[in-house]
Amino acid sequence: MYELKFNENECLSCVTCDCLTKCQYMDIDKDTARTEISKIINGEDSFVLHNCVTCYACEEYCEKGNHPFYLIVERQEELDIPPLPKPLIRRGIQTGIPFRGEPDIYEAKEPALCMGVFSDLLYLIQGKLFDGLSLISMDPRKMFHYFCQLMYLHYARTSVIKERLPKIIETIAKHNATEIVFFHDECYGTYASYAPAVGIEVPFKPVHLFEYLYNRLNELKDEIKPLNLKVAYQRPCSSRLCSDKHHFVSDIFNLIGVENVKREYVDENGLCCGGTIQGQRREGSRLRAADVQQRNIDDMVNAGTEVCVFNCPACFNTLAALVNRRGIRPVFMSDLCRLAIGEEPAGWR
Amino acid sequence: MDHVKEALAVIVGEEHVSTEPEELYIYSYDLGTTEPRRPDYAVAPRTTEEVRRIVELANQEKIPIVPLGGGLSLAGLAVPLQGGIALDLKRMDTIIEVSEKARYAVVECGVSQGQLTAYLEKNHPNLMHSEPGAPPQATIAGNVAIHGQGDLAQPYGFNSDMVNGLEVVLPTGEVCKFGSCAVGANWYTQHPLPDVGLFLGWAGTTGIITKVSLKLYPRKKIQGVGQFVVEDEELIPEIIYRITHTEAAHDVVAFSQAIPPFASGLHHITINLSADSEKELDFKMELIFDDTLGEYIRSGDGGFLGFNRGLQRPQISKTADWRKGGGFEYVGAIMPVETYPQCYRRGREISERHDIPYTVLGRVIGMSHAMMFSWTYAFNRADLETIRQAREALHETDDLALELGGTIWKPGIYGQKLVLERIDPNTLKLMKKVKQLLDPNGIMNPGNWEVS
Amino acid sequence: MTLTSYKYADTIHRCFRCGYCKFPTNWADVNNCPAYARFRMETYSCGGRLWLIRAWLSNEIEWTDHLAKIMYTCTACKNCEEKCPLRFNVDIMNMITAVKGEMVERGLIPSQVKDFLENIQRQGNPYGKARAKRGEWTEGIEIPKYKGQDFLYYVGCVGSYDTRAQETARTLGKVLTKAGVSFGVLGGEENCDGNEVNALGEETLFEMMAEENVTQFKELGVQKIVTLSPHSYNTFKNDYPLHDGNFEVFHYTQALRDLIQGERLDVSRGLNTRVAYHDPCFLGRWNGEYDAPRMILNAIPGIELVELEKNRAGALCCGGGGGNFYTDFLGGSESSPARIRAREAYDTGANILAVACPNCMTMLEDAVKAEGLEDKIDVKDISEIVVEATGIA
Amino acid sequence: MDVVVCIKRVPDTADVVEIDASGNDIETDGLAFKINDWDEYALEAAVQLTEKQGGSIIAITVGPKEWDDVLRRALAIGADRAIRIDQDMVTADCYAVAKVLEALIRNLSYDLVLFGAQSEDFGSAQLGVMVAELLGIPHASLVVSLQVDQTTARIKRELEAGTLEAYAVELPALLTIQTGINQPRYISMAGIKRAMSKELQVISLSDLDLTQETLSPTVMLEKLELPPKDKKAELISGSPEESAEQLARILQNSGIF
Amino acid sequence: MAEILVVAEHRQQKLADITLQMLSKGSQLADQSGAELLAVVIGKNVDIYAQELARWADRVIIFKKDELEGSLAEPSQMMLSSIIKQRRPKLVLIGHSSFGMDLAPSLAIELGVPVITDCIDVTIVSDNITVTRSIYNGKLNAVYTFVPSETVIVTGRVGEFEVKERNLRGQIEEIDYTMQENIEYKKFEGYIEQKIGIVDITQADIVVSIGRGIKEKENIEIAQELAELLGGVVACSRPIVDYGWLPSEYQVGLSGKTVTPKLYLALGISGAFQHVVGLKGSNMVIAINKDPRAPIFNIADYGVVDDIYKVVPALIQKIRELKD
Repeated sequence: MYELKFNENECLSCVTCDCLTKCQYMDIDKDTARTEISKIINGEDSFVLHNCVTCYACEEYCEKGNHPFYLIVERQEELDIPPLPKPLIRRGIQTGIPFRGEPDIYEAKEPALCMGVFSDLLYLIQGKLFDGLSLISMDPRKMFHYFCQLMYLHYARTSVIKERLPKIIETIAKHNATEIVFFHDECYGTYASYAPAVGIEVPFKPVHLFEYLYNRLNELKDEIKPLNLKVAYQRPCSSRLCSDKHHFVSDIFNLIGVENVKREYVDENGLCCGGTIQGQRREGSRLRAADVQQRNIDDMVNAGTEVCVFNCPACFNTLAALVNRRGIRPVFMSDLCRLAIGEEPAGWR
Repeated sequence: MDHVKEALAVIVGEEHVSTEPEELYIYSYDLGTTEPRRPDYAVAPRTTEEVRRIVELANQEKIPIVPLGGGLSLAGLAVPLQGGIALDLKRMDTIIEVSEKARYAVVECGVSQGQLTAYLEKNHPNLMHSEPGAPPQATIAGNVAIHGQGDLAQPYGFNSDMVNGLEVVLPTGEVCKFGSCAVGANWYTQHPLPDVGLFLGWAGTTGIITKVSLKLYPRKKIQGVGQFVVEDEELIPEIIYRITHTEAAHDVVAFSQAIPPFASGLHHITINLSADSEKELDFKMELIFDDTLGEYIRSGDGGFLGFNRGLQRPQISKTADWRKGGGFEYVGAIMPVETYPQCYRRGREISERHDIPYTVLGRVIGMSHAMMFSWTYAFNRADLETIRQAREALHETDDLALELGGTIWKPGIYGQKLVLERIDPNTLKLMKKVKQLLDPNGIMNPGNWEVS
Repeated sequence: MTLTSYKYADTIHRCFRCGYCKFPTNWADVNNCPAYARFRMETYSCGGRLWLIRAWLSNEIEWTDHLAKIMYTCTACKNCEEKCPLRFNVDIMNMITAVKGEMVERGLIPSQVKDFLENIQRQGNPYGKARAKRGEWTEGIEIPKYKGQDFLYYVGCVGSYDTRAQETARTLGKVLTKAGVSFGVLGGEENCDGNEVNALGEETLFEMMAEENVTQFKELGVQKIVTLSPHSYNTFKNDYPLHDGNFEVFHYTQALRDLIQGERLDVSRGLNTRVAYHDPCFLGRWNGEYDAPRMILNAIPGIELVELEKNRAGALCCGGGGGNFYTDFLGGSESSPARIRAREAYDTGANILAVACPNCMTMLEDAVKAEGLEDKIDVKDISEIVVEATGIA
Repeated sequence: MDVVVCIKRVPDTADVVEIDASGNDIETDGLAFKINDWDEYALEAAVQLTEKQGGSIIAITVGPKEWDDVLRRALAIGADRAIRIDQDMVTADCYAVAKVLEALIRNLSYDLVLFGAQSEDFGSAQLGVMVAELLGIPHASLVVSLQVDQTTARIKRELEAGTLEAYAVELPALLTIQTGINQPRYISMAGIKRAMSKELQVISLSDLDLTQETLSPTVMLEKLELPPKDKKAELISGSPEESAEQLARILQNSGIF
Repeated sequence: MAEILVVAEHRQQKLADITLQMLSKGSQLADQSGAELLAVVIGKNVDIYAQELARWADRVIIFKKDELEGSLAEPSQMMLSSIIKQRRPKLVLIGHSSFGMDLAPSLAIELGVPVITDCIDVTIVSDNITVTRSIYNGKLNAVYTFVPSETVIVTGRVGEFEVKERNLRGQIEEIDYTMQENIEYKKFEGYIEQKIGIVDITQADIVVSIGRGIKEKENIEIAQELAELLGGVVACSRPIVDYGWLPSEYQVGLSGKTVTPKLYLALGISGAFQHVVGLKGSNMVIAINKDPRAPIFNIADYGVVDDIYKVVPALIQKIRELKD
């Protein structure tokens, strides 16, 4: 069975305890942090396990590259402290079951791009930027064969991830691509961070979508017309699993000439879209989510944001309508880049 | 050309009557499992007067008439069981009047649900009617003629309870009006005059409804759907009771289905809300999802799945493609809400026995006064065996509905028989009298509700 | 008879006949299937057709003239594919074209379709007019023959022969000249593009025509084509590549849009009027080009662009597609789609009904007259509107 | 039932026909050619016969190479083989053509010989009957209905004023076919391509032991001319509405209503 | 003295119009060329025609054969060839009718004489016979002469030759001809009469007639509408019947009915002669046709070159307006 690689000593000897002290959803001072962490490490109950909104952020906060979040989630499962009500967990777990036959396996040419479970968003990867990519998981009926499963961190079900992920990796690997761009950075996080963390082997090299976009944009540099828009970026939880790639956001913004507005909830302080929070078991979760969203969007508005840029379709689903109502245009990063090279993405009209 | 066809052509014009094998083929089919039966004529009239003359003719010639609107009843109610004239009423599609202040619409019988919805959205954004989950070409008149219900059933009841008045061509050819329109020009109320119950629910066996006045209801600026999920079906009646108690919801529907897998073994309750302001919306959301359902969330037995603004138009026909088969049929029964758990469990058994992925749904009618519970069976039109399975399952379900103390809604022939076997003998007598009085020659949709 | 060859035998039963195929994008009526709007019997709806095809395949019904007519009343407008909620919807057009193909193979087609195809075989145009006269539309104006210019301006049969459409063809010629575009026409050497032939199910004939055209274009060194008709545009863009004809194809509205945006065409003179734009099926639903024509109209000062109630993907077809501009199965009634469309246009209060397709032009202009609306609303091609806005005499 | 069908290639005269320089032929440049309308009905009749009771169909014609296309078409319609006598006789008189055809048909086995009742171009409506006389077999022209058993053809001829007359004609016989006897089927391009594999035989006059001399004409075409426009309609011009207006007035003034 | 022979045609106790037309032409030619006009009539109790024929012909020859029925092409050929061999007329005139089409070509072959069919004019100038034919569907005329021959046969187009009354008293002679063979190979089985339709177009004062230009069966309705509006009937040309869009009793023309209305309104009719002969008796002919070159315009009083769908609805509307 796969074991989470977590260095307890390093954690216990940590002076900052950023993982919990930086948490934006729990107000925890250093001492409390230290005691609660040791409880968690020792498999004892802790309010952290009950109040965690599963935003992934502590994976990033931890300077030591330890995996506090993965640990929290494993403990939640062991101690049966599910963050969500039972029916939602069951629903979530059933969602990942493929039911429309086997995927057809074909040789993917380099470079390849995997849509994961977003096969019906192919319209987001049109145009010059994506020319010549060979696609994996294009058929919505088969997409759950390519489902990275990491979503179950929100459900405190790492057991499910560990059980299903190897088969998924096997399926993707069958396409024989050594380098694969992942449409969703949750997939990227899975293969770049989680799988190694629990010792699951990944036979291909995951590439972050933004890294790919950044390089393509450089190739197409002379076609770029600066967009001169004021944008805010909605950071998805999974980007906390690959903060080393986060710089591409501002790199791309610079390249396409948009202004990344100065605001409070940016980069490390980014706020969760609330999608997962609103359904949580804990008292008042729905209103808590609403409040997080409210603060997040107020912050964008106050910073004069014109466009809110998304990477994660889930964030988009929860926030797009809300930001729109506040006069901010929601758009996916890929569409924004297409706009910059003079294309007219469907998502823009 | 045979003389009946000639006579029909004189009434509706050559183009709108056909005896060609193609038209007869199409009009011989229902979309469900009912065996086809060819009509002798397919006729599409445009006016009440044309309908009247057709009925007169049919009486002289003793030819059955089977009226149809969208032809989507699925229970075979529009299949000409004894041949005759398939009367396609979709050309009678004028929206005659909408009264903003008195909140009603007068429509011809061919006006489709979709047409009225679109018309109101465009011209009367503050009004809506109770739209059924059927495909949008289902007609208003067809729906009231079978006691349909729509997405306002929870607060306001059956669509046939929303009728303000009718114009009907009697089987003997007289045109009658019922409700205030019978006295004055206004179609604003059905009462206090003698009621129109002789036609609603009779599935076109006592006359042809040519005009309907339908009640409209306030449509608020913000519409949306919240979803709540539970695992234990036993909780559903109580939850529904509590939600309806808030009087803050529109449509309340609980469903469970084998496909897609996420829904299997779970019960989704969709709750339509509407509000004119964010304030009103927040209030209603809090009232329902926190104050009323909060305790289920905290106990971990129920989950809030989120709230989406805007009403998704139902695309029930997608069900037909589950087996890549182009067909499904369901038994809809009007059941006490308490029976939801048995309805679900027993229905699921039936499906699994006939290895059809199960699909069950209960839509609340009135303040939990009843629910329309549907058991849906998909089949593959190209595979007679699956059609047979579905048909068996449907019949077993008809039995089940009655066994559980319910009544079958728009039953097909088999269900009608079951109902008539159980119905109070004196009621049956009265039905016979009514039928004989109205339709002495038995030409109206014969084979259905055969009480004599 | 059994159609063992019928390609969709194992999917055609999947139509539930729920009727979405009849609707516009909103649900305002059930008239967005042109044939159903005209005849209002279930048989003429897309669902009816699919069920009848299946019945024919399974010998439940015999072939009849009436069945053939029902199939050929389909104008290939693609509204059904647009509206059908089921997954097989992408094949609906092919299902119907394939059955037309079966009828063509057996020679079981209505006399009008027979005439259409025989005229094409004989004279290279549906009207049966002399092949030699194809170039006559250029008489009386300065329009260069194609010899290696940047663009081949392809006119098509309707533009070449229909007197009204000839005007449009000439006007567009003027505009392109005025904008200094390097282009030429084939005139008498032009051949039919075959789009309708394909839609009528005469696959082999179409292939021959496509191959001939491709050869001719290549010999002449054609690389970019601008077409008058969306029908030509569609087949050049989507079918010819299968016959090894890969050209850069533009519908003229796309070309004019670029010319105006690139300030090579000055429309600043403007035009003070109210315009409603009718989306041609083969530009809109078939090729997703809804914006170019609107951009042109919006770029012209003084024009107030109003939308028909049914527009873009929900537009009602003029009834001229799938050869019906010639075979005219849908004509001769108040409920002919073109006449419904004319009334819709009038209801917008527009003074001009703008079209971007010669077929729509002829269909709708006749309809406007049949409706007695000719004093109230003009049918004009976008090129004709542009000409006025540029002030070319 | 073996049927010989004789067909002709004619110009598509949908558009105006012009007289050429010589003055006694037409300008053929830019003209499209087709199978004679009446002959298509004859072929369809033959195909329907053999489809019902078996047998073979031979399509024949007299003309130059280009005429192969109508024979190909005949093969596509359903002829089993085709024979072209390689001789341009477009301007020759019917008598000569009749002799050539007779020389060919005489050596074929047939129960029935079908011609179109007339040709679209010259329309003399005499060739078939001449050939019958030369072959010495019974004939009937203007046939609008045809049923055949082993020995007899039951036919209906079209007379004037809507009257028909019925005959029983002994086989072998020659019939000339009038339009409306059937609905000729459409011939798909695929069908025409398939027919390419069928046998198309080309023979010369000498193969029939004929010489130019034996074909000396009995009548001479002196010249072609445009018909005198004896009486031309007064043309009403203007928009449809204007013309309608004028027409309505004319009708009213002449007391039609 | 030289002779011109006209073959008289009759059916069901009636002399065919074409016969009088041929006689008229024949007698005119006879006068011009100083020849005698000979009329020959063959068949069952044909003596009833003798007097009438004698009004045109100098000599009437009767072959009375009461066993003969039907259109008689074969027996006629026998008797004619015998008499032609014996009298050597310079010109034999036959109508280009269903009878003439069956007879003339084979007669010519049997006699080995030249024949030209379907002529619209015949002239004799200093013994040279010249004929004119209308070809390419009326678009061109062709002028023909014959190689020298004692006898030539000409068939004349129905309706092309005006009937000019004459009042001769030609002598009548009956020849008793015994047929060597009786014709077993072609048995007459009777006439099939046109069933009279619901409407009898021959009796109508106003005829709205439609041709190929109507394009689509359903569009017959607008013609119907116009006809009803004018209190007339709908008729048609051959293609409409060939398409099976109207029963044959509605057909005007050679093989259809002959009409003599006050108004003949031709919608989308090109005007092939076979059709035109059927409407010659109309008081006024108005033609609406897209093709300016349509021959119908040569015989119409008024013409509109336009699409019938544009004009006819407008016309209906205008008439309504004018009516009230």
